[in-house]
This record gives sequence, structure tokens and C-alpha cells, in this order.
Amino acid sequence: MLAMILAGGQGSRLGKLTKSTAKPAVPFGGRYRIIDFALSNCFNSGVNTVGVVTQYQPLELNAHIQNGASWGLDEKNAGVTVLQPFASREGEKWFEGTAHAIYQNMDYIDLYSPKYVLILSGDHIYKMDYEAMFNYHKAKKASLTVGVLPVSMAEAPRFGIMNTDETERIIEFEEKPKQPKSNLASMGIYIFNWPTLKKYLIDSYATDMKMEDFGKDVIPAYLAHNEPTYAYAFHGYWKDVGTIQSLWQANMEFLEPNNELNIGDKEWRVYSRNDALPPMYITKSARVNNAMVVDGCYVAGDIEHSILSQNVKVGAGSVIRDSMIMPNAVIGKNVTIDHAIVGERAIIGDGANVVGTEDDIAVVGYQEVLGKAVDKG
Amino acid sequence: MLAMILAGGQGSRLGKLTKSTAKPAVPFGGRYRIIDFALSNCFNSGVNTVGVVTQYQPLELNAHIQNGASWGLDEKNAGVTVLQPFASREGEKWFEGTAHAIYQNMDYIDLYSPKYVLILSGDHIYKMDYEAMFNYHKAKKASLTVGVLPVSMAEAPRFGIMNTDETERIIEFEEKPKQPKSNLASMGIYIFNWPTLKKYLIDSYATDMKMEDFGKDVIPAYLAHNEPTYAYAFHGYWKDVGTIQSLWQANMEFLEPNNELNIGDKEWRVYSRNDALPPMYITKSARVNNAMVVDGCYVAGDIEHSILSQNVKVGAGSVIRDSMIMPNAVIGKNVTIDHAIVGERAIIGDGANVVGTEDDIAVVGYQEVLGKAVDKG
Amino acid sequence: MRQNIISAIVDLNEPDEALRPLTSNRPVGTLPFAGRYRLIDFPLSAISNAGIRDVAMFLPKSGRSVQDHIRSGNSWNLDTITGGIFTFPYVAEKDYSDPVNRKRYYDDYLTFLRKSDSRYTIVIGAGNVENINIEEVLQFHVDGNNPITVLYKRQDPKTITPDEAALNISEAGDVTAILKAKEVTPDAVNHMLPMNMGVYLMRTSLFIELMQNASEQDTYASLQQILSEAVEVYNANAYEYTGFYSKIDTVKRYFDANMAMLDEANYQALLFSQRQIFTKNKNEIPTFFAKSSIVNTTLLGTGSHIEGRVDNSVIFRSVKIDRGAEVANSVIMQNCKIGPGSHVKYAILDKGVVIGAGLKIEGTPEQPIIFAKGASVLHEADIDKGVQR
Amino acid sequence: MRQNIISAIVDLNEPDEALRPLTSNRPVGTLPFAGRYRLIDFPLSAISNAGIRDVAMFLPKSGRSVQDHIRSGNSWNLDTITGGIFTFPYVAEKDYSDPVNRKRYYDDYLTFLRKSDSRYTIVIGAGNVENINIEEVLQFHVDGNNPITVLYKRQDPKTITPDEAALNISEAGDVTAILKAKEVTPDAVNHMLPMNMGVYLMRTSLFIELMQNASEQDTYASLQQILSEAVEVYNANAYEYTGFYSKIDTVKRYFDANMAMLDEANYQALLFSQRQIFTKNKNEIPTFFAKSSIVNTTLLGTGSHIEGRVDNSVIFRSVKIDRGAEVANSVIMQNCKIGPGSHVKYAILDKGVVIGAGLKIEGTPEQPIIFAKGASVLHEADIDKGVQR
Repeated sequence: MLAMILAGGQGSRLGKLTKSTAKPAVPFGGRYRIIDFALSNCFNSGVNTVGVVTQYQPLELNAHIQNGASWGLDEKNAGVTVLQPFASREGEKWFEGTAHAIYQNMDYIDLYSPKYVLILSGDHIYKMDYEAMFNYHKAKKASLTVGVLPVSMAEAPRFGIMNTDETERIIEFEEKPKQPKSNLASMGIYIFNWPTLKKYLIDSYATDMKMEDFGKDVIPAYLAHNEPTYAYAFHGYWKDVGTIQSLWQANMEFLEPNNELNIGDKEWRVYSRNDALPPMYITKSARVNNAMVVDGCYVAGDIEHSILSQNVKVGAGSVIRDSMIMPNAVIGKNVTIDHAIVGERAIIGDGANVVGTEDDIAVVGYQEVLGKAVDKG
Repeated sequence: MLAMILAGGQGSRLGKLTKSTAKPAVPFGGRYRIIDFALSNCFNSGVNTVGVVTQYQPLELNAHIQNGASWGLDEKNAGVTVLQPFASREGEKWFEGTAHAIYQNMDYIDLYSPKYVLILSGDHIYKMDYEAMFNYHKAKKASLTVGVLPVSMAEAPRFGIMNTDETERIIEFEEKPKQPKSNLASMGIYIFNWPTLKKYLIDSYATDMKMEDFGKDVIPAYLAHNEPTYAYAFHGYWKDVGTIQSLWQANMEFLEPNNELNIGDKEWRVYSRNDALPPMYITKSARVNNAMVVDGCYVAGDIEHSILSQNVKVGAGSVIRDSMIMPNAVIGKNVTIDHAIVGERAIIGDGANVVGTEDDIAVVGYQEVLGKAVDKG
Repeated sequence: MRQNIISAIVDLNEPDEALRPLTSNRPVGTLPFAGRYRLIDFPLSAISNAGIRDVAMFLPKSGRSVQDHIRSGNSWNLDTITGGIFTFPYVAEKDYSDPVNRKRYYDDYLTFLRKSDSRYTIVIGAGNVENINIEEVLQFHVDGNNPITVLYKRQDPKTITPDEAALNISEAGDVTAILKAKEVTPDAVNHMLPMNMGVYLMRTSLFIELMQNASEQDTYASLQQILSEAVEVYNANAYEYTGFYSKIDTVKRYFDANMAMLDEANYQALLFSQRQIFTKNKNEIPTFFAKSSIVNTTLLGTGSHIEGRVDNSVIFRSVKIDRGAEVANSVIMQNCKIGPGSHVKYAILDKGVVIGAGLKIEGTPEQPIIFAKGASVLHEADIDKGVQR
Repeated sequence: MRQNIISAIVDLNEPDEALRPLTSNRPVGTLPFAGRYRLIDFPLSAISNAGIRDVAMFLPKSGRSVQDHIRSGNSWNLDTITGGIFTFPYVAEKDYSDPVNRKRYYDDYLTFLRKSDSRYTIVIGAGNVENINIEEVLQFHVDGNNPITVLYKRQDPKTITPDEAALNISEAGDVTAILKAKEVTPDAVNHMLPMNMGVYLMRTSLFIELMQNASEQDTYASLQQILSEAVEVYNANAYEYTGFYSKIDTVKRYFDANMAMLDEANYQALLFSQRQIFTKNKNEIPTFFAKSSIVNTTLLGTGSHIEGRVDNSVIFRSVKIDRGAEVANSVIMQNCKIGPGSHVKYAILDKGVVIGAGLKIEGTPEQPIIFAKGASVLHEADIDKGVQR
């Protein structure tokens, strides 16, 4: 089975944070980037061939993924390939939607002649065993299996909802139904029998009935054509971090000692690419509580219920509370940061304040400079 | 110094051979692909950071380059990055010409804050010490140094010609002059002081005087602005393999035991990515003369003055003469191939003929099937 | 999820006396084979193709050649973020009457077995040419009735020596003992003997138990002895391997196995199977066949330069065969040079042997003449450097 | 073109008696340092930062920890297509009255020196904390008058022992001999001694000549002796190294060097210099500081979980400090656990030491208390397992 991670979106709901980088490359939890979860799930599930489809500001994502070795995805005749737009004799190949991105990269998929293709999204925080889903797909003799998350009926109107029969076969798909009939929300995770999907895609583009999106176009077509389509329910921590609010929320949940994601589980490790940075240094004046700190950090201030990513410097007298600071940010002295996300390489000058509220998280963009410049040392 | 290899062209003059692949990925000399020469030159010249700019059918090129380890270009804080088109908040970043491709990838270059940028073309066969050119550039205190090849005056009208003064400073550039004043042909190899080039490019796109091409736009502007621009003469084997004819010619020259390229020189190795294939097998019925054969080949026929690339199979009774066969081609029994190039994974059925002439090389495209199908075994 | 279903143990300390001088400075496992491989490529490829990522490797005295070849293990996908190759350095003190040495012997195995955390473990030799489908063996084991599975190859009694290990297989098909070939009766139909390949698969927990028990005894038993005894106690499933097989334990068998690769059927079956044979990559130029060359029924590595005549031979990388030279029925390793007009027949030239001009080197099919690594044979008298055995 | 300008020799066989039990199962070179490094990271990073790609590494008896740490060498860019790490296995037979052993000693060096094909060679120890700019040393050597360059660090005579090696520097600034510290007069102004760092740079051809000459003698001389004699014969350029330096040859120095990293100036200068210190990457979760934790003036690796109090300490990866536990002025290596309410002061806990609840472990600044790898200290009585020396 080959996996395709759709990592392409502009992620414009993340505002400043994704101005110059792709959403899956956004840092998470002090030591990770969002895509690490999908890539680690692949390795842990025995999926060793992964295409990462991306077209928006891919530099940082490329530098992060490199040859996939950090996630064990660098085997011979397998590995990670980053798939960006390109030109062919037929013209430019841009990606217009989830299904279209797969259509445009058919040649890549066919290099491996897979019987099954696993479609994933690159911007969810979760740990999932795709092999279990794959076994379900084979047991059900499905043509398509959709990963679904049971949500509360109250939340259901916000999702694409799968209505199933008693065999878990999907009989109806409703996008954001006002009156949901079920609570099974699509996670944007699909296992397709590749030859079948390929035929549907080729036919659709041959006939101008272009299937651009899996939710809008492909699933309805599968249901209409009576393709055996099943829902596979996932139980566990799952978070879409597509907005500032949800990204902050997920980071705060990550801080909880007993949070359901269980990052410390040695049976299901989450891998990432790491540089060899010096150990963190907590000075005489520092107070660090209820916090996560990683290598390369220098902490002279107070850190409370916050996450510091790699190489973050915090000067004396500064207070960081309920916040997430991304790698290489430099925070001067006597700064107050509260309910905030500070972007990579941002510089917060001495005495500056970055204060948000639980409902309106403050954001400092990548490389943004606030207040007067501080000594980077 | 950071190198940017412009590997983007459609290479339409290579016809069928570049229908589904980028020109730099085209096989050469049995065991190489064209871009191996530029990449190996970089490693041998001590250039350890290389961006490969490509937008046309990049799958095979990406699979070939991977993380650059095959060429020693996988060091920490350095390495090879394949740069394809992408989207940003400002819109889609497509590459319209050599200089424009550099402009669109400024963010990548700036990651390394280089003082100098070496611009290379990905489709030339040559061995060149870029470090010597770099030393020349510094000694001349140049803003731009152009690599030039002394050609015969008769050939000069086919090239971009640099006219220099007695200090080797370029005073005039003429594209394909009818009455050439000098024989120094531009090789499309440049060393620029990066901050200066960057300023020129940014200014040009800010003012709509878009500098798309180095030859057409940048060099004239540099000369007009009196930037110190020098010509560095290269002496040695150099071949542009942009046409079927020249690609065939270069392969035939490669076969010459004493050819000037000297591929066996252990002081300047040409590296490539290789799979571990079984040793070649020359059967009882084979005759192989004046030929190069590599691993994975099975030869039961006659090979005369030809090159067989990896994993090529040649059945009994077949004759291959003055030809170049690309990887994984399968040639049946009693086939005649003469003055031809056979593309990757092509299948030539029993008894088929592929016969060209010295002036009109026959070409079989990638995966093309000729004659009746043969047993692939 | 991706489990450590099975891990592997490869011991490079195999008897090499009958292979000298080819094994004077290398273990059997790094003997060059078939123009570009080392013998250890075969077990490592089988391991890699089965998705095994945890391998214990017991290094021989001359560990340099092993480490040069294996490096990080990336050629076999064994440099992964989990698992990888776990090497055990050579132990010089082999006086196992000393309880300290004995303890160390068992502890090495136990350390690995416990650390690997895999459900099954396979023990596989480094000195055989074979292409085993370990996944199939594992399935066979899981489906079998006995706690151990042993691999065998049916062989003609004429091709083996009476003391080699064979399986005693019961009517029910179980292995009840590992005996000497002379103690086992060939099967009635084909008159073939089920020869022990020295490959064992069992649950790791059983393996740990066996080593633990052995370590508590007052006398020493080698791994092979322990396994052999375990087969008698528990009985074993007999897995028949039907592919190409050659146990490389004498010069003659080494020579014959190389020559066997010149049979197209063997070449295709062993080297072009679905289960690829991986080896260390070398960056070499193409092999050049000059106008004057005549080459037939020959395997060649890359980087060679052939001006003379070659028949029925295995030629490794970067060999130079000068004009007028003739090589037949020989194994010529990497970097050898054969001078103009020299004749070489039924010979094994180890790496870097240089044969001068106009010399005649000739062994026999039964006793090929061997020149040791780097030997210089420039004059008639130097031919005496060759050994036949 | 990219030449092999300079290659390096790192010998991991350094005296370790005064560092036991920390060096009972590892060489000095793999002692953990400063929360996430091993001592050998410092020479290897210096080598890597100078663009050196050819390194000879002489393995110690306990080579496992070295190979586990170094692996393919890719963390230091030493897994390149040319060059790489060339390991020499440990040689147990050190009776150099035996000419065979003697020959092997010199041959190992000569093999590497000839194979590396570089113009210069640097010899560098594995047991010092330092951040040397080898490119600058090379330039200094090229500009110097003598065929050898030796590195020294000015040190206060009070901090050294009388028998340690110092340089005898002539008025002209040349090293004329390597003597014992007590035989060298401190400089008049600062009363400091130029202490030999054991780092030598010279032309490879001279190095080969030295080893060749030595191999022709009837008596054995070690590499350090040969180099020392060569300095007397040829004189040497004296390169003064001015950065952080600590020679780790006693427990006290090991402890003090770790504590010195808690001085912010040292931490910044050594670890955040332009010349990065590379080390093997480990995939670890962030370190968690609980609500109850109090941590000051402390270095920490990742993956730790802190509920108690930590002052003036160096805490490695994946350490657990329970609620109410207090750690001060200590070095706590990877995977240690300090139980609730326990107090640990002036201690060095090797990897995986477990301290139970409510215990009091206390050494002195002069004699920190050491618990060996994996020690379990669950009861009062177990505290006796600790050694002070």
C-alpha cells in the first residue's frame, strides 16, 4: 500500500503563521511539525512508500522531510517523494483539489503499481494504525474505506457525515448536514483500490465531469455507482489544527500530563527531523512550571503552562503564560507573552507585550520583530 | 559558493526521448544521466550546496537525485534541493526563463546567505573545476564571470559570443553574430556576486523591465551598467547534448578509448546513482566489440561500436551497431539496430529493424514497443 | 502496527580451513562471488527482503572486510531508525573451559535476543549461496506442529561428504534428529539426502530458554550443538528449500558455485528473482570491450577493460585483460591484470593479482590453481606462488 | 579541486584508570558530557567543521559504545562517498617485545596514512573538551617554520599535576621539547604553563617517515613517544589554543568540566560557537517541567520529567526526578530515576541508576559520589554501592 499525503493547502486560516510556509510544516508541541504525525503513522503502520503532494511555499517542508530518513521512510524501492507542480507536454500540472492532486500525480503512483492507495491529510494531530484500517478494508472487500471519527451529535453539523447501514457500509454522505442522521465525521482519510479510483479519475477528466475533490465529487460518484464503500471508525485523540484557535488548543492539550495522545508511548513513537542542538539551559533566575522545553533553549524568565520549541531564548524578567513559542524565536527581557503563538525566528524586544485571550489568541508572525531589537546572543 | 543548476527545459529538440522526462535525466554513456556531470563537477570542486531548478516532468530526475548522497552532496547544512514551481500568497511561481528561475527561487538561495552564486546548466557533458573559475572571479574582483569556450571562428556564429579586452573583461556580447569578432562562446556558466545579482533582479521585476534570461537580459544590463564582467576560458571536452544528433555523437565519442573526457580519471570521478544489479552476462553466442556494457545486461547478440545501459537485454541473432541503448530496454532476437538511440524500457520485437544513418539517427521512444512483443525474461 | 515479528542472527565465524588462501584475510562470508557479490549478501538480502530490521552479526577475526562491506547497512535497508545491525566483536578467548568465556558466549546471544523484542528469530549462515524466502519459512513455521523449523536442501549423496549434517525426517515429516549424512538413508525414489542448511527458525522465547539452559551447564555447547539437541528434544518442522544452493566450504565448491552461475538458468533464478540480491554499490565506469576482444559465456562486473579472449569465466570489477591474453574457466577477482599473451585456465585469482606477459597458468577442474590477494606473477618462477588443493 | 588536504587520527585507547567506574565499560571518548554529548563529539566536530573526511579511528577494548554512537558517521558528515571513518579494531596483544605485535602497531598507522592520500595529518585525542579550529591550525602550520605543529593551552600550575606534559618553548617561540610540567618554568608575567594538548599536525609524508623509522627499530615506541621525540629532533610550531579546555583524565576533572558548563560564558562559548558541536541525534519528546518543579542553573537534555527540585546540575536525557526529590551539584546521566523525597548532592549517577524514595546521597565537591551504570539504590544499605575517589 502506498500513501499520498495531501499537504497542499495555503492554510490561510492560520493567518500570518502560513504566510511563508506550508501548513504541514508548522511547528507543534515543541519538537514536532504537524506532518510528523502522518509520517510517523505511516512508518508505524508499515507503509514505506509515501508521496507528499504540496504546492504552497514548500521550502521549509522540503527541508524538513529531506529523504524521509528521520521517519524511517528511506528504504530502497520505497521512500518519501515530495510532489510539486510541474510541466508536461500536455501543459502545466497544477493541483486544483484533493482528487485532482491525485489525478495529476498518477504517474508517480503507477511507478509502484500499488493495489491500494491510502489518502491522508497532512494537517491532523493523531496517532492511527493504518494497517488496522487496511485489514478492515480487505475484510470488507471494499472499493473505498473512509476513516470516520464518531463526534457528538451537536458537533456533527460542522463535518462531512457518513450515514451507514448495519454492515458499516456507507449509504449516504452529507456535507455539514443541518439535521445529521449519524455522528460519523469524515477524517479525510481514505483507502482506495487504486485501479478503480484511477479509472474513475481518468474517465471524469476525459468527459469533463472533473472530479476535483474527494468529498464533493468522488464519494458521491462511488455511492451513485454502488461501489462498496465502508466507514472505518477511529477511536482516539484526533485534532484538526487548521485554525489559530485549534492550533493553540491542541498545543495546550499536548501539555496535559495525561493527555490522550500519549506522546511518550514507546510502542508508537512520533518521529521528527532534529538538529543536534546544545542542551537547554535554565538559569538561576528562571521559573519553569507546567511547561515543555526542548534542546537549544535558554530560559532566564518565567514559563508557565507553555511550550518552548527548539532554540528559543527567553530573557530575564519575562513571563510566558499559556503560550506556544516556535523554533528560534528570541524573547527579550521583561516581556509578557500570554495566550499567544509566536512564530519561528520572531524577535520580541525588551518590555514588549503580546497578550491575547482564550478566545482570541495573539499571534506574532514568522520573523516578525516586535518592540526594539534585542541582542540575539 | 552555492550552485544553481538550471535543469528546467522541455528539451523538445530531443523529441521522443524527453516526452516523459526532463532532459538532465536522459541517460548517457551506459551508466550516467546527463546531470551527473554537473553534480559531480560540483562535488569535485568543493561546492556542497546545490539547487536544481526544474519544472518539466521531474519524476525521474527526482528519483535519480534523491538526497544527493550519490554525489557526496548530502552534508549537514548543505545538500541538494530540487526546486519546482510552487504557489505563494503572491500567486503561482512558474519559471519563465533562466534569470526568472533564479528570481523565483531567491528565498531558497537566501537560506544560505551566499556571497557568490554559480549558475550552471544541467545538460552539458564536461568536467570542469568550478573552484578554479571561482578563484579567477575573486582575483579579477569581478561582479560576474562568464564561462566561455574557445570555438573555431567558423562555428562562432552558432553561439553567444563574448568580446573581451586585453584584461579578459567582457566589453560586448553578441548573440549568434554573423561576423563574430571573437571565438569565445558562452557556456551558460556564470559566477555572480549574489547581492548584486539579487538587486538587479528585484529592481527589474519591480519596474516591469523583467530580466527573464541571463543571455538576453542580464548580461546586457551588466555591461550597460559597467559591472566588472569577465570571461573565464575553459579548455577541455565540452558538449551540449541538446539534440538527438549531438546526444548520439557524444555517446559515440564517449566510446573512443582515448577520448578527451577521460571518464576513467580517478582524480575527477563522475558519480551516479546506481542500483545493485547482477553482473552482466555475455552468452556463448554473443560477439561484443568496441562496446561498453554495464551491469544487469544480458547479451546474446552482436554488439558493435555501441553502448548498452543498465539492464538491457539483447537476444540471439540481433545486431546492434553504432547505437546507444538506454536502461531496461529489451531487444528481441534477430533485430537490427543501426545508428540509433533506443529509449528506456523500450521493447523491440523479434526481427524488427531500427536503422538510421549518421545524419539521421533513428530513435525509439521511452517504453515504445516495436514489432511483436518479446518475452521480457 | 509495524511489529518486530522476526529478527535474525548471522554468525561470520565459519570454518574456513578448506578455503585458504582465499580466506586467509577474510571470513567465508566476504568471499567475492559471481562477479560482484560477497557471500554474505545472500543472507542479508533474504533478511532485507523479509522486512527484518534487527540483525545480530557476530564478527570474525578479520572483521575489517566485513565492516568495509556492510558499512551502515543501508544497502540492505539495515540502517533504519529502529533496529539495525548489532555487531558482536570477535572473541579471541575461545577456551570455553573457562566459565567467564562460556558466560560471555551465551550472554551475547541473550543480550540480542532480549533486546530485539521480536516474536521469532532466525539463525542463518553467512557462507552459503542461496535465496531464501524467509516470509514463506515463517508462515510454514506458524502452520507447523513443532516449535522449531529447520531448512534442508535435497542433494545427491555423490555431491556431499559422509560427515556433513543431514536431517532425519520421520514418516510424519518431522525432523527427529540432525545426523551425519552417512547415518541417513536417501529417499527411495530419487536417492537424494535432505541436507541440513544450518538455518533455524523458532520463537525467540524458546531460543532464550535454550541459551539460558545452556549457560547454566558446566560444559560448553556451541550454538549449532544446542540447536541440534533441541531438535532431538522437541522435533522440528522440515522446510524444503528448492532454489539454487551451494554451501561454500571448500575451494572446489567455491569454484564450482561460481561456474554454476554461467549456466543461464542458475544466473536468472538466483540473481533476477523477485527477491533481489542487494550488495554494496560501487561507482564504476562501464566495462569496455575492445575491438580485439572475444568474450563468451562469461559474467563480468563493471569497470573492466577487455582486449583479449575470455571464455566460461567470472570476471569481477576493474579487471584488465590485455591483448592476446586468454582466460578460460576461471574466477578473476577485482583489480586483477592479465598481461598480453598470457593464458589463464582453471584458476582463481584473488583481488589485485597481476599476471605478466606471455605466462601460462593452468589448474584443473578438480584443483583450480589459486593465487592469493595481490600476488605478482611476472616471471615463469612466480607461477609457483599458485597453490592447488 | 576538492583535495584531501588533511586527514585525522583519533585514538580511543586513552588511560582511564582514574575515571573508573565511569570507564569500566566504555572508553574515555564515550563518556557522556554536558547533558547530551560524548567526549568524542568534540574532536569529531572539529574534524567535521574543518571539512576533513578521512578519519582513522583506533577502537578501544569496549568498542561497542563507540560504534553505537558513531554508527555510519553521518552525524559528523563522515559517511561520504570518498573517505569516511576507517576503524582499527582493538588489539589485545600489547606485548610489544613481540616483533609481530610491534609491526602491526606501526602498520596500522602506515596503512591509513598511505591510503588517505592527504597532504597533512592531524593527531587528536578523544578525551578532551575543546573546540579547535583545525583550519586555523593548518594555516598556522603552513605559515610556521617547523615541520610539526603542537597545540597547547596556558594553564595555572595549581590546576595541574607535576607529571603532566608541557611544552618547552624557546625564546623564538618554537617548541624544543615536550617535558613534564615540573620541568618547565611558568611564564614570568602570568605564571602560567603551556600544557601539551596532545594535538599534532604535520605533513603526512613526515608522519609516514617517522612511523617507518620507528618500525625499523628493535624497541617499541608509542605514537606519543615518537611524536615527542620528533619534536625534539625537528622542533615544532607552538599553536596556542585559547578556548574552553578540559582534559578529562580524573573523576574530579570530569565532574568539574560538567559543572563548568553551568557557567553561562562557557556554555555559550563552547556549545554555541560558529563551529557547531555535532552529536548523534536521538528522537526524544520535550522535557516536561511539572507544576511542582523548581529548576535553576541547570543544563537538561530532552525527554526528562521533572517534578522535584534541581540546582546547579547537569541532567541528561530521559531522567525522571520525582516529587519532593532534590538534586544539587550533580551529574545525572540518561535514564536515571530519582525517587520521591530523595536528596542527591555532589553525585555522578551513570546511565540508568535508580534511586528509591527518601534516600540521601551526598558526596563532596572534591570527591563526588559515583554510582555505576544501572545501579539500583532502593534502600539505605545500597548507598554503599557508591564510590568516592
